[in-house]
Amino acid sequence: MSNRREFLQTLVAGTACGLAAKSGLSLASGSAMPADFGGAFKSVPKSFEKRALTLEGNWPTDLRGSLYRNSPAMLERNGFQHSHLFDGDGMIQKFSLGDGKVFHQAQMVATDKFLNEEDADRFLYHGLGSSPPNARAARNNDSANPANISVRKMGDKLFALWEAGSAYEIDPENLSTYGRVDWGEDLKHLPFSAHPLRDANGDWWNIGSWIYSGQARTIIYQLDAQAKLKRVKAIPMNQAGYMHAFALSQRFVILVNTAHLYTPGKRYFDSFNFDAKGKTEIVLLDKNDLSVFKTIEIPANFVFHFGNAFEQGEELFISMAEYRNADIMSKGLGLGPHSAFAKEATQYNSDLSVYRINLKNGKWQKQSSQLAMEFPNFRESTPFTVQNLIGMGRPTGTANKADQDYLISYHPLSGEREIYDFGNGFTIEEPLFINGASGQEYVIHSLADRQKSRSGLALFRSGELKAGPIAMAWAEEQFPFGFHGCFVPS
Amino acid sequence: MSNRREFLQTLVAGTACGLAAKSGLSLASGSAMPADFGGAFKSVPKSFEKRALTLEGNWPTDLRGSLYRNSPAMLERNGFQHSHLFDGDGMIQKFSLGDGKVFHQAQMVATDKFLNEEDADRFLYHGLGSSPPNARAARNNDSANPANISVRKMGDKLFALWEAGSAYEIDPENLSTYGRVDWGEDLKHLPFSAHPLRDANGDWWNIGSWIYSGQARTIIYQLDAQAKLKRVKAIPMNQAGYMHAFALSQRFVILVNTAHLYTPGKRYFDSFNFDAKGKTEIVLLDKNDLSVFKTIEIPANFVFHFGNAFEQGEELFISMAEYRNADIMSKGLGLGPHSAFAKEATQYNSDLSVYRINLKNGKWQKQSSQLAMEFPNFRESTPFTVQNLIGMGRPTGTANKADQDYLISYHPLSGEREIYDFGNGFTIEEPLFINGASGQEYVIHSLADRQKSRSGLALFRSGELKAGPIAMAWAEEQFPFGFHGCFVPS
Amino acid sequence: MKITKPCNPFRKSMLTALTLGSVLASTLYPTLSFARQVQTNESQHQLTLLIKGYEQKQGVTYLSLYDNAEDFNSMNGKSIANVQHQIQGDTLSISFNQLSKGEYAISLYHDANNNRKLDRNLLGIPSEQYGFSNDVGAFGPAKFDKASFKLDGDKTVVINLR
Amino acid sequence: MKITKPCNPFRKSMLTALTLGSVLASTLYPTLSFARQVQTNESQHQLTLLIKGYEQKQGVTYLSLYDNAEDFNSMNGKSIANVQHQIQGDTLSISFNQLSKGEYAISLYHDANNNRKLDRNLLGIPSEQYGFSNDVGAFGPAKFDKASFKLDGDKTVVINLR
Repeated sequence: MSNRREFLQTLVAGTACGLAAKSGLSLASGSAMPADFGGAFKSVPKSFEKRALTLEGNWPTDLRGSLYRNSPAMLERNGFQHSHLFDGDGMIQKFSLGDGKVFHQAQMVATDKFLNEEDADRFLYHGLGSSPPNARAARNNDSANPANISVRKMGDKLFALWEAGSAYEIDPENLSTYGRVDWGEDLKHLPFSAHPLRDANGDWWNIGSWIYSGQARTIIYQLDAQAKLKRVKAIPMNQAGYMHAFALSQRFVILVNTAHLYTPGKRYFDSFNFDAKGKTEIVLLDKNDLSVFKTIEIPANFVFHFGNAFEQGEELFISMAEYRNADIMSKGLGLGPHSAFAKEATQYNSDLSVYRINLKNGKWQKQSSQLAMEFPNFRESTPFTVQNLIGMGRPTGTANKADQDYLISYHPLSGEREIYDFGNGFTIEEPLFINGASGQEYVIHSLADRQKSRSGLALFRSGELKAGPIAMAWAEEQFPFGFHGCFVPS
Repeated sequence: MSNRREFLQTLVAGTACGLAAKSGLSLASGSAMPADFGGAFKSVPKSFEKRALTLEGNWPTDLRGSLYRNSPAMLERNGFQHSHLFDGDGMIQKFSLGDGKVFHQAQMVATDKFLNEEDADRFLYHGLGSSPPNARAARNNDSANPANISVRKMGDKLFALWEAGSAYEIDPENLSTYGRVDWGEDLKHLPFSAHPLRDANGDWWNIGSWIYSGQARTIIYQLDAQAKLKRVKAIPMNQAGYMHAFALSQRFVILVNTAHLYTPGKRYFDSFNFDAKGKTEIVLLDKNDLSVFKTIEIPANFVFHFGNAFEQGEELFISMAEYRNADIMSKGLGLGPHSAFAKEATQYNSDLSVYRINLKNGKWQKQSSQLAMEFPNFRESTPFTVQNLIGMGRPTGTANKADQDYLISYHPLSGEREIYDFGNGFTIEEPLFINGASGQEYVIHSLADRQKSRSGLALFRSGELKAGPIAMAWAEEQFPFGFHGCFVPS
Repeated sequence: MKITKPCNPFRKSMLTALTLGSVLASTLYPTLSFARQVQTNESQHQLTLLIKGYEQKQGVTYLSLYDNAEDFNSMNGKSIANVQHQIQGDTLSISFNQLSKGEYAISLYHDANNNRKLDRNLLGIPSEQYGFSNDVGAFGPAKFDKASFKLDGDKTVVINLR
Repeated sequence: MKITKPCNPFRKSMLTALTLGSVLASTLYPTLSFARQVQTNESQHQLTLLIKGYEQKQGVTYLSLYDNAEDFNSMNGKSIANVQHQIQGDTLSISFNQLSKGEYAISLYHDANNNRKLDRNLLGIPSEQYGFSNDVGAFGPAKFDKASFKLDGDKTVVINLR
C-alpha cells in the first residue's frame, strides 16, 4: 500500500514546464524581477468575459477555430501568496478565430481544490514550495489538483490536465467545468499527465507517473479516438525518476525515466535528488502488450518535454528538451535570487537534443541542437514522420540571456533552424502548428506585450517564421500566462 | 434452526419402559404402594462394591461372562426427590458369572449431568415431571442426560445409553465412565436410542428421534461391528410421533412412528398428545440408501419395544409390545393415584402383537397374543429368523392384576407360549437369552425378593421356563431396579 | 470514462449545502478532517451490551445489531453493526456510543472453536452458544418483535448465551 | 467415534478446578448461566474509540483491535476484536469495556460504497478512507510500534481517518 498523503506532499513536482516559468512573472505586472515577484499576482480575475481583440495584419479567412490554453492563474487568496507559479489554480483561456474576428474569454477550472478553497476563502493545501497556514493534509491525488498545465481535446471532449491527478472535463463552449474524470473505478485520483499523445490510428496514449513510497510504476493509458479507455497497465520502473511527459513512435511507448530521483521525505524539497552519477533510462514499451521491449541507459539527465519520435528501419529517433541536471526543477523554478527568473540565469538552459537509438543493439548517439528550445511541438496528424519542430527559447550560444524568448523551428535530422525574435518586452507562449481550411499551415502562439500590459496572438505562416507574424490580435489587458493548449478547428 | 432448550424441556420423554416402571417402586424398600413412594428412594448408594452372591441350585460350569444392567438409581439429592423413576441417574450394575461364583458390583454413570449435580449438591435440571427448584435451562441434549436406560456392548466397547442424547462409554471392567461419545462433529448431543440393533453382518443400527420445533426427523446411524460410524442420515417424518426403539429386518430399518404426537409446549406434560383419531406409521427404510421404501398406516397406537422382525418371501413380520393409546406414558408412568403403579391398573396393559405386512401392496394383518408382555427379547445372533420371544408381564386375561410379573416366552407365528410365575413379592427384570460355552441356551434375569429386601439372579434352561429356575444367586441387599442390559460372555 | 460530480462553474449552489468545517491538528502533519461540524446530537445514545453465560473461555463472539424487523428477521446482513470479539473471560461487554433513538435487536453466537461459523449439527441445530436480546430465541430464531427493545437514552442490555 | 472428556469415576479432581456458579432467572424459563462468578477484575479497562473525519455519511466502518505486534503487523486476522459499523453521522464511537491491561493498536477503514472491502486503485493504494491509532500510517501501513498505545485504565482514543 502506498500512501496518499506522502504523495500529496510532493505532488506539485509535475507542474514544471521549463522556461515558460519565466513568463509567469508577467502575469499581472510588467515586472520581471524576483524582487518584485511577491506583489505580482494579486487581483487575478476568476474569469474573463468574452471580448473581441483588436486585429492587426492579415488574418486568413480560412482559419476558423478555437485556441485553448491553460494558465496557473490564481496565486493569491485572502492575503496569502503562493511563492511558486505552478501552485496557481488552472484557468482555461479560449481564443476564438473566424469571421474576421478574434475573441477571448477565460474561466477558472472548478476543481475540487478550487471549490473547497473558494468556500474556505483561503488556500487549503501545500503547493510546490508554498505552505499556506493551517494547511490540510491532502486526502488523495486530487485534493490539491489545480488542473493547471494543459487543456486538450480528445474526441469531442475537452480536458483540463494536471499530471499528478485526474483530468477535469471542460465545456468547450462556455469553459464551465463538468467535473473530475475517472477513467475507471480503480483509476480514481491516479496521475494522468498533461501530455497525452495521439497515435496514427487516432487512439490517445498517456502516462501517469507514480514514484512514491518506494513504488516506481508508470501507468500507461490507451484511450480510443473518443477518449474511452481501451487499456491500462502499471509498468514497474527501475528507478523513481521524475517524468513529466513521454514520447510515442510507430511501435513504442517511450518513457524517459530521468535521474531526478524521488526518495520519501517529509517536505517536497527534500524528496527529489538529482543523481548525477546515476542514469536516465529510456524504456521502450511494445504497444502490443506493453511489455518492456528494451531499456537503454543514457547519462543522467532531466527532461520535461519531447518532440515527436519516429522509427526509420531499425533506428528510433527521439527529440527532447534535455537538461544536464534537474536544477531547473529543484532551484530554477523557485523564486529566490538563484532562480531561473533571475537575470542571466543561463545555467538552467535546456538543449533540444535528438537521440538516435539502434533498436537491435540498443546503441545510441545524441545530436545536440545548441538550442535552449522548450515546449517543442509537432504536427499531431503525422506524429511519426520526420518533421521540423517548433518551440520557444534561444540559442545556447546567446551569451546575453535576455528576458524574452525566441520563436524557433528546428529540423531534427538536418539541424536546419529558423528563429524569430519579437525583441525585448514580449513574452511568447507555446507555439502550435495549425491549419486553415484550405490546407495552409500556420504557427500560432499567444504572447504578452509587457510594456503595454496587454496579451494577444501572433500568427506566422509555417516555414516563414523569420518573416515575422502575418497577423496579430491584441486585448486591452494582460491575461495570465499560459502553459499548454491546443487548437480545435471549426 | 431448531432449539435445544425446548427440546430439553421434553427430553425425558424417552425414558419410559413399560411395566418395568412398577418394579422401580421396590428400589430401596419393600413397599409397592404409591402412598409410600415418597420415601422410597432415599439413601441409594452411588456404587456397590464387588461382592459375591449366595448361590442356589445348579449353576452351569460352562456359563462365564458378565451381565450388565442399567438402573435409574439416583432419585434424591439434598432433600429433593424426583417424582418419577425415569429421572434417576443411571447406574451400571454388573453380575460376573464363572468359576462357580457370581459377583455383583455397580457404579453411577459419570455423566455431565451427574458430575454437575454432584458438584452443586443438588439436582439442576427438570426431569420427566420432576422440577427441582432453581432448575437450569438445559444447554443441549446432554445437559440433562442421565444415561439410565440401557447398557450395551458394541465391538469391544461398553456404552451406557439414554435415548434423547449421547451414549457414554463405560469401562467394562471397573464400570468407570470414559466420557460422552460423539459419533461425529455434527452429531454431538443428538439423540441416540437405548436400543441399537445388530444386523446379520455384525453392523449396528440405531435411531435418534428428533421431534421438536416442528421438525420431525429420525436420525439413522449405521455403525460397523467395532462401533465406528459408517453412515448417518436424517429422515424426515410425516408426524412428530414418539419412538423409543425400532426394528430391523433383512432389508429394512423399520420405524414405528406412533400417534403420540409432539407439539411444542411450555411444559413437557403439555407437549405430547395421543391422536386417537390419527394414525401410526410403519416406515420401511431401505438399508441400501435409507430411502423410504414404503409407509404403512395402521390405527393409532403406542409402542416402546419391539421383538425381532423378519421377512419371509414378500411378507414382513414385526412383533411389538403394543398399547392402544399412550396412557402408559402420559399417565401410567406418573406417580399419582391413577398411575400404572396403582393396584389393579390393568388399563395400562400392552399386547404383544405381530404385524404381518405384504411388501408388495402394503396390506397388513395383525395377530394379538393376549399377553401383556414387555421388554421382549430375541436371539441377537440370528436376528431375522422366526423364533420365540421372551419377556415379562402377564396374560391380559388375568383379571386380577397382581403386583408381580410373569416370565413369558411367546412364538409369534404359532402363538405357543410358556409362562413362569415367581409368585407374590418378587419383581423380575428384563430376561435375556444367553449361551453357555457348550452351546446350551439359557434365559437369565435379575430380580428382587421384596419381602427379604434382596436382589439376585435367576437362570432358566431355555425352552423350559415352566420348570422354574435351575439356579439362583442372592445378594444380601436390594439393588436399584434395572431397565435394559446385555450379557457379555467371557 | 466517468465524470464525477458534474457542476457548472464554481458549483456554488452545491457548496452552499456542503459547507465544510475544518479540524486542524499538528503543523508538520496537519490532520485533516472534512467532517462537518460535529453536531451536539441529543438523539445519540449509548447502548452497552453485557454478554454472559460463556461455557468456554476461548473463541470469538459474533454479534449483530439491527434496527428494523425486516433485516433482523431475514438476517440479510444489513445490520447496523457487527462485532467479532475474542473471549478471554466469563463475560463480554461493548458499547455503541452513538446510536439514534429507536428500536434495536441483537443476535449473537459464540464461535468457540474459531472456525468462523456457528457450528450446527446434522439437523441444523446450533451446537455452539447463541443468544438474542431480551434472551428470547428459545423456540428457534427470535423475531424482531420479541428481541427488540427501545433505545431512547443510555442503556445497558444483558444477554445470556444459550 | 470420539470420546469427549475422558474421566475416571465422578471426575472429581477435574471439577474442583471448574466450580460452577449459577445465575438464576425466571422460573418458567430459567435463564442459565454457566459463568463462573464474574470476578471483580481490576485489570479490565474500558477503551473508547472515537473515529473522526468521515468524508461520506454512508457506508460501513471496518475496525480491528490488536494486542500484539505480530498479528497487527501481519494483519493475519488474529485481532482481539473486529467491528463493522454503519456510518450515519460524522463520527463513530464504540467502547470495548473489558480489555486487559496491555498494548493495543487499531486499524480501520471506511467502506463508503458498501462493497465489503477497502477499495484500492490500480496501484493497490487505498481509494477509501482508512486510519490507525495514533493517527500514524502516513507512509503506508502502520506498524505496531507506531500505532500502539498503552491501556492501563479507562481511555479514549481518537482516530482521524485518512
